[in-house]
Amino acid sequence: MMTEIQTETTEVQTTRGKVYVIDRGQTRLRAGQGLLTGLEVVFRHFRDALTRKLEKPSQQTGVFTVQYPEERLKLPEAFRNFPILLYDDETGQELCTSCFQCQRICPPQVIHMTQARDPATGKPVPAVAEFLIEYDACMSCGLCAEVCPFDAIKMDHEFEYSTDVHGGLTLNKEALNRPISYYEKIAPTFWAEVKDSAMKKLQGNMKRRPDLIGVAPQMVEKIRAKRAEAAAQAPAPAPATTEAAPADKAARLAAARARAAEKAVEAAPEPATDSAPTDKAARLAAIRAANAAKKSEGAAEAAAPATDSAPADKAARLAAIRAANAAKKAAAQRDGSEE
Amino acid sequence: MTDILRSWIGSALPDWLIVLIAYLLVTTIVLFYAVGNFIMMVWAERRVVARMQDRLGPNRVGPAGLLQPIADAVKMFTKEDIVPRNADRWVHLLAPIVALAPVAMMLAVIPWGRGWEPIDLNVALLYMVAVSAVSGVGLMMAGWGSNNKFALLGAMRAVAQLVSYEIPAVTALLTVVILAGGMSLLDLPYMQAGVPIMGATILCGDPAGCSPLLYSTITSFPGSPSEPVQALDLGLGWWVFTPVGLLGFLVFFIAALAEGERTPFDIPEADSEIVAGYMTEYSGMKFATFYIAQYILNFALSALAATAFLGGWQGPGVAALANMGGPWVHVAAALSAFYLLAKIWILFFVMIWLRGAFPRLRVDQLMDFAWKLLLPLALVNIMSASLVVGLTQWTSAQWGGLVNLDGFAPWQRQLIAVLVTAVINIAATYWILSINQRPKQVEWDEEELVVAP
Amino acid sequence: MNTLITILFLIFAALILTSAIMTVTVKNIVHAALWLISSFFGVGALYLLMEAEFLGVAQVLIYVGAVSILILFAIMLTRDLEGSQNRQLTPRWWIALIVPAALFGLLIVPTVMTHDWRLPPPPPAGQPPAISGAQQIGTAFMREYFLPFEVAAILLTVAMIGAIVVAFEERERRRRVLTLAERVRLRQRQQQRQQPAPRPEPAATAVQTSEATGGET
Amino acid sequence: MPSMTEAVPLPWVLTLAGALFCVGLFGALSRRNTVGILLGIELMLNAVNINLVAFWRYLEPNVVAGQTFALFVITVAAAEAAVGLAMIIAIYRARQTVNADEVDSLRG
Repeated sequence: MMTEIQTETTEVQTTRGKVYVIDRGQTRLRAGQGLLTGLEVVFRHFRDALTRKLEKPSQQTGVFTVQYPEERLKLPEAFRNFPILLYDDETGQELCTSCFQCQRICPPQVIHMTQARDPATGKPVPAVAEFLIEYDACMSCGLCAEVCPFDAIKMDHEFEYSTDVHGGLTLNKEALNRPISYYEKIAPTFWAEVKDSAMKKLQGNMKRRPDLIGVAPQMVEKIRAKRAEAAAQAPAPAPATTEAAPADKAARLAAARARAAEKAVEAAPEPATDSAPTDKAARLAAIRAANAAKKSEGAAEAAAPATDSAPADKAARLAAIRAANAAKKAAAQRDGSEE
Repeated sequence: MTDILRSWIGSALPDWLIVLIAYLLVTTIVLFYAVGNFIMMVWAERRVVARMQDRLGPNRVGPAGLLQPIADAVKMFTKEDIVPRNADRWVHLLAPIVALAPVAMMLAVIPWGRGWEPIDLNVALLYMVAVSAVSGVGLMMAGWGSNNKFALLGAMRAVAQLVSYEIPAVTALLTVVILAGGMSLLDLPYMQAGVPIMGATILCGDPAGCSPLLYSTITSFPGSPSEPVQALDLGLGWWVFTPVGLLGFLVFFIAALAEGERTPFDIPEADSEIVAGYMTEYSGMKFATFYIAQYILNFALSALAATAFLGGWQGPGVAALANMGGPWVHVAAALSAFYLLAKIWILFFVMIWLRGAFPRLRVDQLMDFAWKLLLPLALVNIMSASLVVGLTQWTSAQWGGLVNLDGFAPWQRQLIAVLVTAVINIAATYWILSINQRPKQVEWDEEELVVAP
Repeated sequence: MNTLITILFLIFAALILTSAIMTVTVKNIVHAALWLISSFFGVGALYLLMEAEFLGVAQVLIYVGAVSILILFAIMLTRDLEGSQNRQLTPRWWIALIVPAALFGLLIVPTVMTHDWRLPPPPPAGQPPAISGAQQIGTAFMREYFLPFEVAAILLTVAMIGAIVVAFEERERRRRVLTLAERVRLRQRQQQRQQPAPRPEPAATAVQTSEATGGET
Repeated sequence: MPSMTEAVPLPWVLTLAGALFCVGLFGALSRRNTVGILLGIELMLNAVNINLVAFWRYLEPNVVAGQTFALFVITVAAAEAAVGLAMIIAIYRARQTVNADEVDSLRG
C-alpha cells in the first residue's frame, strides 16, 4: 500500500529569500490511502519493536528504550556533572594546593576550602586542609575545573546523588577525593593532555608538604603503613628494590622536609605570621619572603637579583618587590633579634 | 442461573428472593468479567502503543508489567479527592457514577457465550444504544459541576460528539435489525452460523448422511421466518463477510470509536487544548471511575460490534461441540466465550492501532465525517440490507412479480443477493468518497484575499 | 414474585414523584433539569415493568439521551449569570399550586379510584398473556398507522429545520487569512500577470519553506 | 411469568400518572424561567404517556394502539422540545433574558 510520492522541488524567489515549493503529488492520493499508509507504518514499527532493538542510527524501527538502572548509555568523555578532587594513586598526595582559584570563580559560590598549615610551624603549606562543595547548589558549569592550575579539580561523570539526608549533598574532602586512575578511566584523552604538567607540579608541591599533610584522608593509613615499611627496609642491605622505590622516595622527601622545618624553627619567630597581615597579597608576599629567607642567609642580597631579573609580568614584579621589601624587613628584624 | 439456584437451595427461600440472588450473582459475574478485562485493556493499551512508538511500556511491576494496573489502582485509591471550592458538590460527586452506571448496564444484554446470556431482552440492540446515550448526561454533569471552563468545553464537545455519532451507529445497526428481523442480540450469533459469504444456505441433501459435526439445525436465511433446516455449519457465516455486513461493520466501528472517545475522535479530552476535558477537575477514585467507564464502554461497544457483525461467540467448532451433547455443551460454551473475547480483543487492538497512527480530528472535520460520509454510507447500506432480505426470502408475489426467484436454491439466491449488494455498496462507497474528495485546487477570488499582518 | 414487583413499582413511583417535585421546586435550573432526567428514568423503568420494553428503551433513548441533553445545552447557552440567583417562581405561585392540587385531590383521585375499569380476565395459568411487542408495533406502523408514522417523520424533519432556522446565528462572512503556501501562489500569479511571458506554474503544489517568513506584505 | 397486572392495581398507576401531571402543571404555571416551564410540560407529557401505557397493558395488551400513541407523544415531545429550546435561545439572543414575564413586547 506504499504510495510512491514524487518530490519535485521548485524555487520561488520572494522578497525575503527563497521558498522551496515541493510537489508532494497530493492529487494522486485517493481518499483513505494516506490513512492506510499511516496504519502500515505504525504496524511495521509495532512488529519490529517486538523483535529487535534500535542499535544503528540508520535503523528506523526497533525499541530504542534504554532500561536505565540496568542498562546505561556510555557517557561521552566531556560529560560533566559535579566537580571532584584528584589524588595520586601511589603517594596518596592530593593535587590541590588550595590556591583558591576555584573558590573565586565559582558562580554559585559553592566551593569552600581552608589551607593546610604545618602543625609544627603554623606556616601554610601548598595543600588543602578541608574542602567543601555544596553539590545541591552546584550548577555543573565546570569553571572550577577549567581554572584549576594544578588540574586538581575535575568534572565527574557520576550523577546519581539523590539522598533523603538533609545536607547530604554538602561533600567534604574525603567524599570528593578520587584517585587519578579513576579520572583516567572516565576521561583518558583529557587526562593524557594534562598528565605530565600536573604530575610535575605535584612533585614540586610534594616537597613542601610536611609529613602526611596533603595526603588524601582515605589514603593516610596506607601511606603511613608504607612509610613504616620503607623505614623498616631502609637499613636493609638492598634498599633500592623496585617496590620500595616510591616509599624510599617518600622517606627521602620526608627527611628533606624535616630539615626544612628545622631551618624554619631556627628562623623563628616567623615575621609574616607575627605581623598577621590581613591582606592576602601581603601574606603571599610574606610567604615568598620567608621562602627567600630560607634559601639564603643574606636575604637582601638574594632579593635584589630577583628584582633585577625584571619579570615581564607586572604582578610578578610587584610580588617580587614586595618580597624584597619583606625580606629586607625580615633581615632587619633578624639582625635585631640577633643583637 | 435461577434454575441452578433453585435446584441448590430448593424451597428454603421464597422464590422471589432466589430470583433476586440469581440476578445479583449474574450481575456480579458480568461486572467482574468486565473489570478484569478493563484492567487487562489498560495494560495492553500501554504496552502496545509503546511498541508502536518504539518504546517498551510499563514492564517493572510484576512479570512484563502485568501488575501495573494494580499499582495504578492503589495510587488512585490513595490520592486525595479534591473538589473545587465553587463546584456543585453533589453534581460533581454524582457525575462519575452517572457516567459509569449506564455503561455497566450495557453489559447486561450481550451474549457472552453460547448459553451464557444474562438477560434476553427483545429490544436489546436499541437498549444498548439508548443506555450508552445516558452516559452523556454524566459527562454533562461533570462539565457543569466542576465549575471550570475547560471541563464545560470538554463536556459540550463530548456530548455533541456522542449525540452526532449515535446516528450513524444506530443506522448501521439497523442493517443488522433488517437482516435479523428483530432487535434481540441473543439470536444474532445463531444466525451467523454456516460458511462465509453463503451463510447457512448449503443444505444437507440427505438428512441421514449428514454428520452432526458439520451440519446443524439452523435458520437458513437471516431473518427468515421459515422452519430451521439442516445446513453446513462451520460457524463462520459472519455478516462481516457479506458486502452489507462489511460496510455496516466499518460504519459502526468508526462511530463506536467516536462514541467511546477513542483517538482520532478524542476531541472531548484533547489534552493539548482543554487540559483533560470534563475530567479536568477530578482526582483519585472519581477520575478512576471515569476512566473505567470509558474503557468498559469501549469493551461493550467492541462486544456489540463483534456480536452484531463478527458472529459474536460463533466460531468453528462451537456448533459441532454443542451437537455432541452431554458435557460437551459446556465445552462448547467455554469455546464460544473464548471466541467472543478474542474478537473483542482484536477490535480493541485495532483501536490501539488507530490511536498509534492517527492524529486528532478537528471538530468540523468530525462533524463532516459523520454527516457527509458515514451517514450516507449507512443509508445506502440499509437499502442493500433490505435488498438482501428481499432477494433471499421474498416470493415473487411479495415482489409483486418484479423479481421471480422462486425456483432458485437457497445458495443461489444468497449468491445473487451478495453480488447485487456488492455492486451497489462498492459503487455507492466510491461515489460518496469521490464527492467527499478535496477539490484538486482551490481557486480564490483574489480581491477577497487578506494577507496576514 | 408479586411482592417484588409491588416493591419495585413503589420504588419507581417514589423516584418519579420525588424527582418531579424536585424538578419544579429547586432553585437552580440545571439541578431541575437533572432531576427531570431522573424522573424520565423512573418512567422508563416503569414502562419496562409494564412489559413495554420498546417504549421503555425508546423513552431512555429519546428523553434521557436526547431531550434532556438538549435542555442542558439550552440552559448552558442561555445562562444569565447575574439573574440566576433571583427568585425562580412567579409572584402568584400559590395560585399555580392550588389549581393542580385541586385537580389532583378533587378530580383525578376520586375518578380513578371509583371508576369501574372492567379489566379483562387474567389469562389462564401457564399460558403467557398475548402482549404486543416491538414486532407488532413495527407491523402496525407499516400497516394501519402508516399515515401517522409518515406525518410524524415529516413533523420531526420540519421541527429540526425550524429549530435550526430559529436558533441559527448569522455569522459575519469570514475573511480568509492566507497560509504561506497560498501567499506564495498568489504572488506567483501576480507576477505572471505582470510579465506576459510566465514560466509554467507548478501544478497542485503544497509548500514547504526553508525559512519562516513571518509577514511579507 | 408474573406480571404487573396482578401485582399492582390499575388505579395506583393512574394515580401516579395524575400526580405527575399535577406536579408538571404546577411547574409549568409557577416557573419564571422559560426552560423551567418547558421542564414542567415535559413532565406532563410523561404523565400522559404513563397513562397510555397503563391502559394498554391493563385493558388491551394485545392491541398496539396504546404504545403507538405513546410513541407519537414522545415524537411530538421531542419536536416540541427542539423548537421550544430553539425559541428560547433566539429570545435569549435578542433580549438577554429567559424569564417569561420579561418577554412582554405584546403587552399593550
